[in-house]
Amino acid sequence: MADYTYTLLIPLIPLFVFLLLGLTGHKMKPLVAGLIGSTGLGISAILSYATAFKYFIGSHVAGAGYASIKGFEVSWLHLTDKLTIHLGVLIDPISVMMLVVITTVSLMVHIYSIGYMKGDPGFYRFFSFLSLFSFSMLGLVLATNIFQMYIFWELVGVSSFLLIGYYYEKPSAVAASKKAFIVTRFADLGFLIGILMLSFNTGTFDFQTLTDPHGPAIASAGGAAFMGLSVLTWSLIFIFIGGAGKSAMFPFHIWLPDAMEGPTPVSALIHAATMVVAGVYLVARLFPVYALGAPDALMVVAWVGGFSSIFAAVIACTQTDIKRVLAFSTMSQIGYMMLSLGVSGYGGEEGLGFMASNFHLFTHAMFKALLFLGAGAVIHAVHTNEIGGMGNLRKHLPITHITFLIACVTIAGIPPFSAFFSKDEILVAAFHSNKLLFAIEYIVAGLTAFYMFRLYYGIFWGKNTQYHHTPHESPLVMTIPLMILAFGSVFAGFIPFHALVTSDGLPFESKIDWLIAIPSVLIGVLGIVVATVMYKKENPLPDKVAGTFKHLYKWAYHKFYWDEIYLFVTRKIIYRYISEPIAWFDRHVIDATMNGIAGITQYSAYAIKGLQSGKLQQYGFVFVSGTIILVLIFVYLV
Amino acid sequence: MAFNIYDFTTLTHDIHVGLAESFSPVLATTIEWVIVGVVYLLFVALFGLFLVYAERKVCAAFQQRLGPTRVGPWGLLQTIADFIKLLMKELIMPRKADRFLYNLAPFIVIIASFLAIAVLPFAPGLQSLDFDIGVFYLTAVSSVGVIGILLAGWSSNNKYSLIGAMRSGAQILSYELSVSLSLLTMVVFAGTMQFSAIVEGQRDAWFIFSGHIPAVIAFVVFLIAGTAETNRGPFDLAEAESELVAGFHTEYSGIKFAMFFLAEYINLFIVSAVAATVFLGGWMPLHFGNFESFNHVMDFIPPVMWFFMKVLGVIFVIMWFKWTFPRLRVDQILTLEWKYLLPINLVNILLMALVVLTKFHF
Amino acid sequence: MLNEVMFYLFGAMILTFSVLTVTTRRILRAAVYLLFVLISTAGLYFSLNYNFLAAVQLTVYAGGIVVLIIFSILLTSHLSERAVMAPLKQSIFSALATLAGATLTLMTILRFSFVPNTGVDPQLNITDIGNSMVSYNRDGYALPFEVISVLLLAAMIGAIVVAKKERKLKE
Amino acid sequence: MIQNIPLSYYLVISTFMFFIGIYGFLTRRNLITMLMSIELILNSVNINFVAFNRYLYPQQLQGHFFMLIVIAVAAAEAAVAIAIIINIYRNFKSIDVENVDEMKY
Repeated sequence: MADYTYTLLIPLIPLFVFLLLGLTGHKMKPLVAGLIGSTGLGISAILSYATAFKYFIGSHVAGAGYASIKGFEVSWLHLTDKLTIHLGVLIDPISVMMLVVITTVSLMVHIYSIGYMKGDPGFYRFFSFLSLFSFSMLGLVLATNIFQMYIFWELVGVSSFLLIGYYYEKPSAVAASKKAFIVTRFADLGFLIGILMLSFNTGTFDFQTLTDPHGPAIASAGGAAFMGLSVLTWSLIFIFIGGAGKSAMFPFHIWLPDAMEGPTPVSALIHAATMVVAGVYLVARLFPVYALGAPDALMVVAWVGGFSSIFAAVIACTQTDIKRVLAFSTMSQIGYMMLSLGVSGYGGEEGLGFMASNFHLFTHAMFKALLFLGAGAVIHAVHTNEIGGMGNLRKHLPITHITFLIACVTIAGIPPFSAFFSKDEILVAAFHSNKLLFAIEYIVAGLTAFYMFRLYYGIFWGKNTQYHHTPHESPLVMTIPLMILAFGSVFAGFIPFHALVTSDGLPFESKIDWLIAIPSVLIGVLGIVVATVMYKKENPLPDKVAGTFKHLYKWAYHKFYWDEIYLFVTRKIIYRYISEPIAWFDRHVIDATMNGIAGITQYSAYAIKGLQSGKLQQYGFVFVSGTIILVLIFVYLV
Repeated sequence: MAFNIYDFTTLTHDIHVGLAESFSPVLATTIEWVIVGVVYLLFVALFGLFLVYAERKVCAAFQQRLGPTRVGPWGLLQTIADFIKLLMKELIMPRKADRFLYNLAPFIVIIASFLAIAVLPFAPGLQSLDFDIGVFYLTAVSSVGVIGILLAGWSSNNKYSLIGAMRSGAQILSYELSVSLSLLTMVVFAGTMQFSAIVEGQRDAWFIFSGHIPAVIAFVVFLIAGTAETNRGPFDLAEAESELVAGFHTEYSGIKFAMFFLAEYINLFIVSAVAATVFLGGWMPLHFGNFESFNHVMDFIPPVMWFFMKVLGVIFVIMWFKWTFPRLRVDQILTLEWKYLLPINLVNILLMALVVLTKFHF
Repeated sequence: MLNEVMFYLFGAMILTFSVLTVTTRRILRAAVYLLFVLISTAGLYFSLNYNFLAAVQLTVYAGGIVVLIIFSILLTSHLSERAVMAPLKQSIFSALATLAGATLTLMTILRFSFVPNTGVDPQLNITDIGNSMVSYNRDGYALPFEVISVLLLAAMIGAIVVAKKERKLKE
Repeated sequence: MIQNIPLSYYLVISTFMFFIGIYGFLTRRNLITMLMSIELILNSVNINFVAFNRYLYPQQLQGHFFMLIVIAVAAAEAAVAIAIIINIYRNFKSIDVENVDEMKY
């Protein structure tokens, strides 16, 4: 078995960079800080590629499965003999794949940020936060046990809080960061409960033990504990709540659109490729337990994913802020991945969904990061987020235009671009499992193509908008990452994922099912055509359509009023009927007791303060006489 | 023992035994005390007179004058005549002075000096107190003397006296530090605080030779600080005639003035004697390593002679200071002590400790 | 015999001058009486054959603290000043409390018969004291010695800081 | 040589000295004389230490070192107290303890 101890460096280098920049960054020139951050992440990326090469190709014996290896492990908290918390590095197909995804996207974002954040006063702060985030995310995917994962899970939450609230002078950014933090924390509570239930039930935190098909976790699957579901099922559902919170699944999605207040590279990093797929990764990490031990929990995953994907796709069609469109698109795509995991079985061909989900995760990271960075380039050029303020930019931003188009075509699922392959696998998996979900995904595929091209035409075609100053192409440091990612988006689909990342580590054969693929492509093309008709030239058609479906449009535009529902529940119900009585009790009973004690003390102090006359000799006299009396009492009388 | 014939140990022992045999123990001890007291008193009075004469002569020599010549041969009886005149003068008491303290002050000063003399070894057997803490005792009792000066200045009800006393007090307190520290340096070297043991330790070589660099530094510091301790020029601003009339003893006359006057010369003697004992071998003769014949010749000079030769030599040096250097200002005096002598001394102690530890001495 | 004479002499001096210290109305005289008390105490130590302690008593108390006190008296009061005595009531009450305390203590002391260890006549030499002062063994006092050094340094700096005249701004 | 004088004599002397010091502390109005009373008190304690050391444990040094420590503390206390007194004199133009009662309630 190969030695993977050096993988420890992959998360530690960003940590070191974070400390370096955080402590000494204010003395550096901005460019130096940016270069240090990018270099650190670059080294991590190279190490990740080396690891991936060594794991998948270098040390692999043909025909055998990919084993799960602990590259490094140390006992961190030895609480009791039975309760010991380890820290370590786990190397297996999905973690290696995630390493590649995270370091690649993060590196691109670092390089891009050097151009995008130029002139910002908090330049070094931004890069140190980016490094902290990369560290947390890498630590999360490399976790050997669920507790370590939880630690890094929270670290990811903190660093995303810092990054979303980066423009802390802006009240909306502060509100968005708080919202993201609170919502995900709320979901993490479910995760924690799930961890406690699962570990109490199985007696271990360790992933290898948990996911062992013959291990204690799966053996404990039987029985019904509550509402007809077993303890294992409940614990997995709770864990999934945590994953849903981070991955912005319905109903915890409300933080995602607001989180677009952060700088655009942050959106690309956090909300496209890394943090939001943590939920997917979590489910994938525990997939054997889900698949073998709790199919009911897996059904929950599938339906939540499916509903989220169509829900988000409908909203995305109506939004006008380009980053919000992309945010809902992300949510929709992650719904895809969740659904794919949910319909998958364990082992061999059955595990097609698992493979497809990870495949889609991989390709999605590429094209969604590309879309976000492209959107960032556009925003950089025109200084607005609204589609209404753009138009006809293709002449001004040629490189951005081409790369953005590639990404749009990719996400629409047109062959031979990468998403075609991954999406096709998902559809196949859904087809074999649940026809209703399959139908939903068809519709979503069409909607996706439609809203992406609506966005594309809105930005690069359409009306001739007058700009204050002529938009110009971004500097090379921003366009090069776009080109690299575009390259990835185009060709990532040819990676033989079914031979590399599978549910049980063994490769299986998979080929494109044209009966499913061709209709999906047609639907995608249909979406593109509709969008072309409606948005390529300025015409009244969109308004007419919106008028026809007035109510639906209004609902979708307001995101189906979910924010308002949350506000209603918290303000009108929780505040009024729970918090306010508690506050009243606190103020009028607890505080009053304390105030009463203080008042009594004060009163008695006023009463006896005359004794403190400031006359030294009086004190001395009292002291001496008191001592004499005490001596008299204790020596002679007692 | 080559200088047995000059050893007073047998003499003092015989007296002690004789007294003890003829009287009861208490009476014998009392008589011994009286004898010792009278001897010291006589010695101090005579030596004081001699020092006054010597100072006048030395001063005259430095100023290319003749000094006293008329009374007695070479003016030898001049100071005696002066002394008799002083004794016969009227005792003046300032009005509103604190009578008790005014009378007490000269006694405190002179008693402190007498207490200090008691531990000095004049010759083998000529030492009344041989404590194992001799050096420490000497600094302890000599530190009491300053109180007398302060009392004298205060109780005279005269602003010049008060200013003189304050200056003198500040000066003596400060320089006491340097005196003690330079003595401590030599204690580190000698390994004992007993004066007889210190003298005994210099049988082969005086400490100023065997302790080389740190000992020489300590000796110089001791001479400077000792001069200041005795309120002598150039550190005599406590009684600077041009500013303060006569300092703390402005209002004193007759025998009380004589006491202060005498105490000053006793202190001069004490400082010189301590310097001679601690640095220059006390009553030990000068010996040079292996020059047997030279050493033998030296042994023929009696220890008492050696002691007084050394003491007078040091006294001459201190008088030399007085008539050579101009008087210092009060801030200069304090600066010299706290900014130069004290740090030098502290470093010097470390140096000496290093020398002792590495046995880098003769 | 001689020792007894010395003891009673010193004891009488201590008591007399102690009383004088707290009753005289001239402040500087009080300081001088205090000096006599302290010197008598040193004499007591000499007669107990504790020369080192006596010398310490002389150096620190007589040469240090009393000089300091006299200096401060010289700075703060004038020859003709007479100390204000406490009101009669205060004096009486204080005297009563003190007498009660003294009686109580004396009763306690005199009821207990101490058995002196007369078998040994200690030949203390200064080397032993010095060695145990810097020794860190069971009977060593290196730690208290260091602590006291630090305390003295702190007190010295504190005294300088407190007594320093604040520089007034030039108008 | 110590047989003729009982230990309690020393204790009697120190007791008187102690309470004379306390009387002085309670009645003297001048801060410096109060300080002197405190010195009396400390000195009486020292006599006790030394006497106990000499009579009861003549071969040990505890009493010695306690006395040395008390003396060092007394010196430190005197230095700081006099610094404070001089400062008080500077501010109040008096060192009468009755005038220094600004710190009351």
